[in-house]
Amino acid sequence: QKSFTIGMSQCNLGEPWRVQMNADIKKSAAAHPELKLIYKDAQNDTLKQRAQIEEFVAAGVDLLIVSPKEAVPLTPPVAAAFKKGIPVIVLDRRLVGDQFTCFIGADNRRIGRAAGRWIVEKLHGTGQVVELKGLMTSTPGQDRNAGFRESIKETGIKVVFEADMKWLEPDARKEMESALARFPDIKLVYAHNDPGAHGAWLAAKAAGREKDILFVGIDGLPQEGRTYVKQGILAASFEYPTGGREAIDAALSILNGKPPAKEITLKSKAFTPENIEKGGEELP
Amino acid sequence: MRGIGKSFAGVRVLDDVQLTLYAGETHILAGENGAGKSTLIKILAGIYTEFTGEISFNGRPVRFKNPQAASALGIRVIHQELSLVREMSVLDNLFLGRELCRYSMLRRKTQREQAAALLQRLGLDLDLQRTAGSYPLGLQQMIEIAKALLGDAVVLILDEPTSALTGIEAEKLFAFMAALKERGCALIYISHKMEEIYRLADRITVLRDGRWIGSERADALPRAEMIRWMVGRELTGHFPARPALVPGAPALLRVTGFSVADPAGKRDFAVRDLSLEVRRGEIVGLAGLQGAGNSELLLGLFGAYPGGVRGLMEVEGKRLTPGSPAMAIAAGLALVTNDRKQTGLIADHSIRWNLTLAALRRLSPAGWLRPRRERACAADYLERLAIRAASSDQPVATLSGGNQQKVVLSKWLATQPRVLLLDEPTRGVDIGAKHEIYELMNQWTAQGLGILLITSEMPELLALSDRILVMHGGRVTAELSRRTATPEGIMRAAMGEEAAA
Amino acid sequence: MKRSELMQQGRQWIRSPFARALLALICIAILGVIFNADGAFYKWSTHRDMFRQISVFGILACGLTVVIIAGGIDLSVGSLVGLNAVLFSMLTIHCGWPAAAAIAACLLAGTAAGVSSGGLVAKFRLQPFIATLAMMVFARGLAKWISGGQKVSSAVQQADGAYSYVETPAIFNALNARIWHDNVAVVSVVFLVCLAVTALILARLRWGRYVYAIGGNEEAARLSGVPVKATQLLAYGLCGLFSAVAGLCQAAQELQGDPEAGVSYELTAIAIVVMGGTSLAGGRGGVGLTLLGALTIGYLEKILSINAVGEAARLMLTGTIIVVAVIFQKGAKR
Amino acid sequence: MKRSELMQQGRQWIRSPFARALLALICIAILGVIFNADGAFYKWSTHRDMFRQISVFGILACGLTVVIIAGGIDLSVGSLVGLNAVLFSMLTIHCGWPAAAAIAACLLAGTAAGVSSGGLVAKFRLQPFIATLAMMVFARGLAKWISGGQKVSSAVQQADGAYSYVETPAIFNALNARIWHDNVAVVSVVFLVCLAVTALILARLRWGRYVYAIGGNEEAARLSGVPVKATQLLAYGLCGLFSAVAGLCQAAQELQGDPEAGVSYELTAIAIVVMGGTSLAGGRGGVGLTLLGALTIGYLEKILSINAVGEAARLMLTGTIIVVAVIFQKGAKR
Ligand SMILES: Nc1ncnc2c1ncn2[C@@H]1O[C@H](COP(=O)(O)OP(=O)(O)OP(=O)(O)O)[C@@H](O)[C@H]1O
Ligand SMILES: Nc1ncnc2c1ncn2[C@@H]1O[C@H](COP(=O)(O)OP(=O)(O)OP(=O)(O)O)[C@@H](O)[C@H]1O
Ligand SMILES: [Mg+2]
Ligand SMILES: [Mg+2]
Repeated sequence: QKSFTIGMSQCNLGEPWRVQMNADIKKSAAAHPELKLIYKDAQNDTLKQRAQIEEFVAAGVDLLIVSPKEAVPLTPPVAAAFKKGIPVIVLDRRLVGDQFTCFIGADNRRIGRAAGRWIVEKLHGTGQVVELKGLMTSTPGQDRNAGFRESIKETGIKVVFEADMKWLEPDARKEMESALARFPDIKLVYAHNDPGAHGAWLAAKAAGREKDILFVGIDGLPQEGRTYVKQGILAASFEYPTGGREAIDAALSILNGKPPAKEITLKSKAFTPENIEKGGEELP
Repeated sequence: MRGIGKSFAGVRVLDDVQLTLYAGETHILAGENGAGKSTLIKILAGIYTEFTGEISFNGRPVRFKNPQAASALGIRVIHQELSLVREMSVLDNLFLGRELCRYSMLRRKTQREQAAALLQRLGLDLDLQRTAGSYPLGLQQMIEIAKALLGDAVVLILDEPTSALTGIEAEKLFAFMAALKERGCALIYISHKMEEIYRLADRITVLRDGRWIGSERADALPRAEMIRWMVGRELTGHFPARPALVPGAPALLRVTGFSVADPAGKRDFAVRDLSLEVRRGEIVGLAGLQGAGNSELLLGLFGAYPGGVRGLMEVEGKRLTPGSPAMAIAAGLALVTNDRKQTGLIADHSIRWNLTLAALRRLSPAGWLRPRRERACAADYLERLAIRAASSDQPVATLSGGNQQKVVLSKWLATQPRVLLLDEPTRGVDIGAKHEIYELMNQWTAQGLGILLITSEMPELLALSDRILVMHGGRVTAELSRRTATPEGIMRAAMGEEAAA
Repeated sequence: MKRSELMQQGRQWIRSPFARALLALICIAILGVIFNADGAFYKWSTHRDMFRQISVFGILACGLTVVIIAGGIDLSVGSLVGLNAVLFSMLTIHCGWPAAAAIAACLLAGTAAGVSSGGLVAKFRLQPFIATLAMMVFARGLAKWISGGQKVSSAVQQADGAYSYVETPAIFNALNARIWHDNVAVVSVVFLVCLAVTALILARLRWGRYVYAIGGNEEAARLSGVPVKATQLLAYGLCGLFSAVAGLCQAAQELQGDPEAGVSYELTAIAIVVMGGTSLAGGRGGVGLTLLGALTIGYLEKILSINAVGEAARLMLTGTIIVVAVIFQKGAKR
Repeated sequence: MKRSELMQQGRQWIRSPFARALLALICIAILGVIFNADGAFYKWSTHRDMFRQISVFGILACGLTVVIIAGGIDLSVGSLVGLNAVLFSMLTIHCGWPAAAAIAACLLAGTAAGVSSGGLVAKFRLQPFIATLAMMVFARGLAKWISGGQKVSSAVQQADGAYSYVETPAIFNALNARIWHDNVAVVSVVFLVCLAVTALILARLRWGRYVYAIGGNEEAARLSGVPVKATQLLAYGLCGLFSAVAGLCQAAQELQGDPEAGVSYELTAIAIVVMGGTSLAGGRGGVGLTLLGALTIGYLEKILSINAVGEAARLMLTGTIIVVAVIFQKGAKR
């Protein structure tokens, strides 16, 4: 049987979500011994990722999976690879234009909107909310913020305190402590990732107020968000799927000459204490 | 010590040297700059551990692995280059490496008491808690000496201890040395000052070019013979004769009402309302004890304390505000400081870089370096001042102390100054080279330079100066002419007695 | 006479590093009073939480103070926090070691890492900056390697890939708790203990004197019989030990071991040391000042946080205020 | 006689910093030959790309070499890369400035930032580490502020929130291109020019000698008439200027201005300087060695990358190899 080499360029492995993505890919690929995967990690450096793509092209891989750090700067190298006839699957973040084979990703803005809607419903349209934002120079942070704000517009939900916790749990805890010191009547914390929500919970617990506040996070990783929901720490976690399994599926169909759709939008799920045992509930 | 040999990077600096030291004697180690004296005693003190030959101590062969091992046998060293930790307090410096401890906790009270007692015996009035670096060089040297005297020394090695001391402090040291000798302690003493050597010596060993020339009882080795051993030729006349001044020569440097704020911040002023004049071709000596303010005067004139000085200053008739050393250099001043390690040289850099640094504006007027000119200038001074070095690319840190001093002098001559401010210019310089420097000073003054000279060596001061100003507490207490100056008169004025000359 | 002497003393005291550091702290506190965020600055919990937040940095700063006084620097402390947080969590949660054994193992590991850096400096004469930079990179790699890149928490992956949930060991909650009627966080107490230990070492032990001596003038110290290399080894070892302590505190506060924990903590910790007036040139400083430095940085961050200042403005203000605060110190150096 | 003299010279040469740095590089290259990743190491494009990747770091290292020889350090270079990348993109893409004007403005901005750090060091006598740490935080904040936290690219947000795509200015492509029959990246040429300028300054200008002098012994230099403060200002200013150049190159290669660009680049750049054998103690070193240092780090990263070494192992290997390479240098320092 013919074997294929797939190059996988991950933009960084500092975030558990991306570690999970690699793990998902690995797990799916394990079922297909004809696939040989090479993983590279760009350490959050755009230019390193660019170099990696160039290296993969030079090494002549059969297919490229790129989870890009940035859209604009990584468009040209990916386009160059694509023009050379190497199929490219773009995972998670978009590139500019259409010089790639297939894009697989979830929509952060949509998830933010869903979270917002869920929150409006849960709080019956009114109450003080704290927003702990992810790194606001990154697109996921910007989108999770924008979607959420869309949904709570013109409701009684008021964001009384917002801070950039840069995806980091200790920072989230720190910021939440400040929020708690200032506002005695916080109803809910919306954090852009689950560790952020967990950090906020730790702060509230230390202040003895964890029972009065709901915590909502995003990502829904099994060992983080879903665990926290199961433990009753989070009121909800919205899955941001890694697309690892879908990427391998797409790769197989491309390599077998049956190109998939140009764009695959991943469905995400909401995990709440009520549905966690059933495996979550798909978002509309 | 027998058959001692030592090389640095393939260059042999000691070859088959021997030294025998008896209890209760003062043994002088003499030799020119770079003869290898400091190297020899560093071997004895366990600092250089790679050498050939053997050392026996009380009849037993020893080979020290580190300074602690030598110290444990009672071998104490006062090094040529100060080895105090400037940031630490006097007390901590005194006990450094030999702290009194109980379960490795410091016994601070005992330490303080012992230190206070020692300082009192030495007649030093120091604040034990002040940092050592805040004291002037001479007092730092005294702290260094006190440090070596703390505890029981069996062998005390003094490498040019008096090079930064005034007469009075040196006397205190000599008295102490005599007491130690009484107790059976053996002393090795290195100095370039002939008066000291013959006052203290029981026996003398002479090194030349890293080789042992001879050892002899002091009373059996006349001064001229010893000098011949050291330099390998006769040296006539200790001080060259100074030509008479041209009468009515114009003033090169005129200072009126000059005050310098005390840089240490202890008093208000280090120099107060001082006036002086240096004429063309004249050497003006500045005498004074520790803290008289004469070093601060030179630094102040040179622009080292911008904003800290008041008064009028004229160089060759032109007003000069002492704003920065660069301005002073441009105006034709040059300052040889008394601490070549801290303020004179950049130890890691080559001789050439050090030598041309102050004159760089002249040597590269357009801002572009002119390597060939620099080389020529460096080569010229290496020859003129007979600096012992492999090449001008050698780092100055690897030169012997005296040769380093010559590099400092060269550096300032290279600026082609009109007025030289010299603070202990012959510090650590050997007798032959001193002679050369004296002759050079005569030469320079003959060419029309003016010199303001600080020196703690009375004979040097008396022999070289055309006029002597004695300072005390930041003021001039006496002005003596060459003819009227006597050591006693100078001392009296230096102690603060206003004397009319 | 008496009065002028008093004034002279007063003037000297004002110039002392301690007074300067205190002044900087007071200025920051005044800022806090001005921007009190609707009175949040006046709540005790604000100060308590500030002190908790700065504790991990403060513990690192204690070790760094020693290394910096010894004339070195240690950039690896942040990575060691991550490494030890992971190690501690692995040992207690996955391997089920008793707390005491796990703590001992971590302290040992931290010390070993510190001694290794120290060995590179003392024995191979590497520049501290580069030796500890290498250690920083290496320790981060090690943390990722032993944790497999994932956070080590009470969610334990089974052989089949599913997660099972174990109880968080009691030691985590114990370290994460508050004592004295809920008034002081345990990690803050740990910080104070580290501070006291460091102060004792620096002021009272012979070895403390050696630390100052080698930082002030290594050559002179050597000539005076100070065991320079051993002193360096001990200084870096102590710094590693404190990093391990900080790692334990970090893990306890996060209830997990994050291999990314402590990234760039070294910069904050160094800033604390310098804000306290300890000179990076070595030979001068003390840990009492480090406490003031920690409080200054802690309040600065807290005030920016309770006022919900935006990220960009926060960074610009932090930069500016660090400079202003350190300029207060400048009179203290030479 | 002749032969032993030659051998003596040879032995001395081997001990020179240059030879040591070269040796480290050669060792790394041998590693590359052993782990050649199915021949990828033998392709010219690998070397060309390595040189392109290291160029931005190399440019930073040039400026840092000057500051470090002058006895200082500059931690702000990474942030200045981000700031200038943003500024350059804003000016060319959003404001439509001509390339020359935008470049001039950036170089000016970088120099101004450098001179500010220098002023803190020279005038207020702050320790360089802390002054530039503050500048690092401040400049990062400024970059985020002027960019509004967004990447500044050819995707321009309209008033209604939608994105429209404008043409990327030609200067970006010009800087991002390769010349000499596609054999050398333009940014690499920029690096070499910076290197040559720095070498010229250090070896041939009087000011270069002053840089060495103040790094060797500031007090002695001052008393020799060296304008210490001006020299410091110029050194930091030059470093800021080079950071701006690096920022332009970064923006051109990314085709955008990222306010997060250059995070922790300063550490790599400092490692390059030190790998080249320049002492962090100041007064010694040179930029020829910095080139060797850059190649060493560049090859190290490239070899790890073409062999697709995993993250944890890569960090551990990097730490180890930095140490080993610098130990090769140790003979060079005193
Ligand atoms: N570390 C070193 N590396 C290379 N050469 C050295 C080193 N130390 C000393 N030398 C050389 O060894 C020789 C002897 O030096 P040493 O310091 O022993 O002279 P000295 O007799 O004490 O002279 P002085 O009276 O000037 O102090 C000199 O030529 C000096 O240049
Ligand atoms: N003070 C000096 N000491 C040593 N060399 C000097 C000195 N002054 C000048 N030189 C050397 O003399 C040569 C000419 O120097 P320069 O161009 O400065 O001319 P100058 O000032 O007229 O000196 P000179 O009177 O010696 O001609 C150069 O090689 C320079 O290195
Ligand atoms: Mg000597
Ligand atoms: Mg001439």
